[in-house]
Amino acid sequence: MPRILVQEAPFDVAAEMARLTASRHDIGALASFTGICRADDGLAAMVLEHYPAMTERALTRIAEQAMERWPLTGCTIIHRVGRLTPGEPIVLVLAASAHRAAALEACAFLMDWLKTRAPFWKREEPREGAPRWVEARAEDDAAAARWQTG
Amino acid sequence: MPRILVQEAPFDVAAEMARLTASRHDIGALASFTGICRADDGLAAMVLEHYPAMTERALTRIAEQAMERWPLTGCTIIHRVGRLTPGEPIVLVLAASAHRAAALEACAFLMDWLKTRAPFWKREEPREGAPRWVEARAEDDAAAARWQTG
Amino acid sequence: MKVLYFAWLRERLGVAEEEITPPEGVATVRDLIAHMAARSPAHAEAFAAGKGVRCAVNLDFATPDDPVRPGDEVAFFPPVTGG
Amino acid sequence: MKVLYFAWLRERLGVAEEEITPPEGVATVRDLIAHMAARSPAHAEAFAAGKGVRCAVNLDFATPDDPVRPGDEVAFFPPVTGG
Repeated sequence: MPRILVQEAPFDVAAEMARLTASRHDIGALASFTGICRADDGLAAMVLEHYPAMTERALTRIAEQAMERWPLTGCTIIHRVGRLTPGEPIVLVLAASAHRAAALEACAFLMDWLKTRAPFWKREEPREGAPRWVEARAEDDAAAARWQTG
Repeated sequence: MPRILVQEAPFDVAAEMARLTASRHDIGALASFTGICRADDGLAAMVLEHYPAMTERALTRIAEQAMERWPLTGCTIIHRVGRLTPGEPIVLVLAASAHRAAALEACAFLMDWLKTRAPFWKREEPREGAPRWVEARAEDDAAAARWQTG
Repeated sequence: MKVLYFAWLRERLGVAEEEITPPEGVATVRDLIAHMAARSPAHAEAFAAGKGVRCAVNLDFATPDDPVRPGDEVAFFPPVTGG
Repeated sequence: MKVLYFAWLRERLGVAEEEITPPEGVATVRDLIAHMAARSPAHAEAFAAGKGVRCAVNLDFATPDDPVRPGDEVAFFPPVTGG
């Protein structure tokens, strides 16, 4: 069962890693990705909106896809919502497996699909001027497309 | 400058992550890989031998290669040596960048090159019977070969 | 049928949620978008082709050909930008 | 010339380090391996073709064609298995 959390609070990467690997001796590889709020172009804050009823369901599907495609012993997705300032972590993805290729590829897959298949929207609040909604990027669609099967 | 450590002691993943990202607002992506000792085939312990005079130099070269190939804001390699029991972490690789593709690819590259270009040798101590030296795996050579240029 | 809006759609329309009863001919997401666009000038602008509005029906992403039925929860939103 | 051994080479040869003075004709790693193999039956076995012995000269991985010179530190070892 993947561990899926959507929360305003920060997350504890070390505790999440320990949770995936604790008291197991069949895990040889643990890959993680942390997405962090950058201060591009005078950004003061980033506000993350989501579709509460749908978010956990969408993230669970993405994680289940990863567990079907790679022999993972476990995976975790934690996505924050609300107002985040530069330097703050936004998202954490963990994938554990016996071998490194599975863990690393699953981690990249989880991020690529999360970027294009989970109902989150970012609004940037610049230090000066009006807030603006972040536009989806073609690179993210291209990154997600490489995992398409059939 | 990459951070390179070869040590018997365990490492603190959260502290290493904080070290790479502290007081910076230009990092959007932090990828990590932790290699862990598995208990395959009744393994009691794994002993990691290395070539002390050469190890740090080899790891620094690998990290510098990663920093040349991807726009990283920093990277870290910590490799343990000595006697490790199942469940214990062996190696930590971190790569930080503005964007996720660079961080994730660099992390995979660092592990693939470390597996084939750093002077470490593993000896397995089974619960019963004689210790045996781990043999290099063709998959590791193949994984490393995908990063060859020219 | 409950219709939800997120991100700039919610802001432009000034509502997060509407309860609507589409006419009988509305059988797909595509039909529903055409129906929604006719509700007001603000709707027309928000649902204009080229805006790239995306849809979920009953909490799953939906394509223009997917069916919609009375009682469904339908959400409209821009392309997602999480992660 | 200082020669170091690691992993099973060290174990089979029973030494971690030897000081040697190769004859004049030994100019490359390939030459040196042939010279080493002639030192003893244990060396012959350890350096036999097919064992896949690898080499570093002055702390850099070296290929059979790389030069060796008096004063170099040369290490022999199996393919690496770290990570």
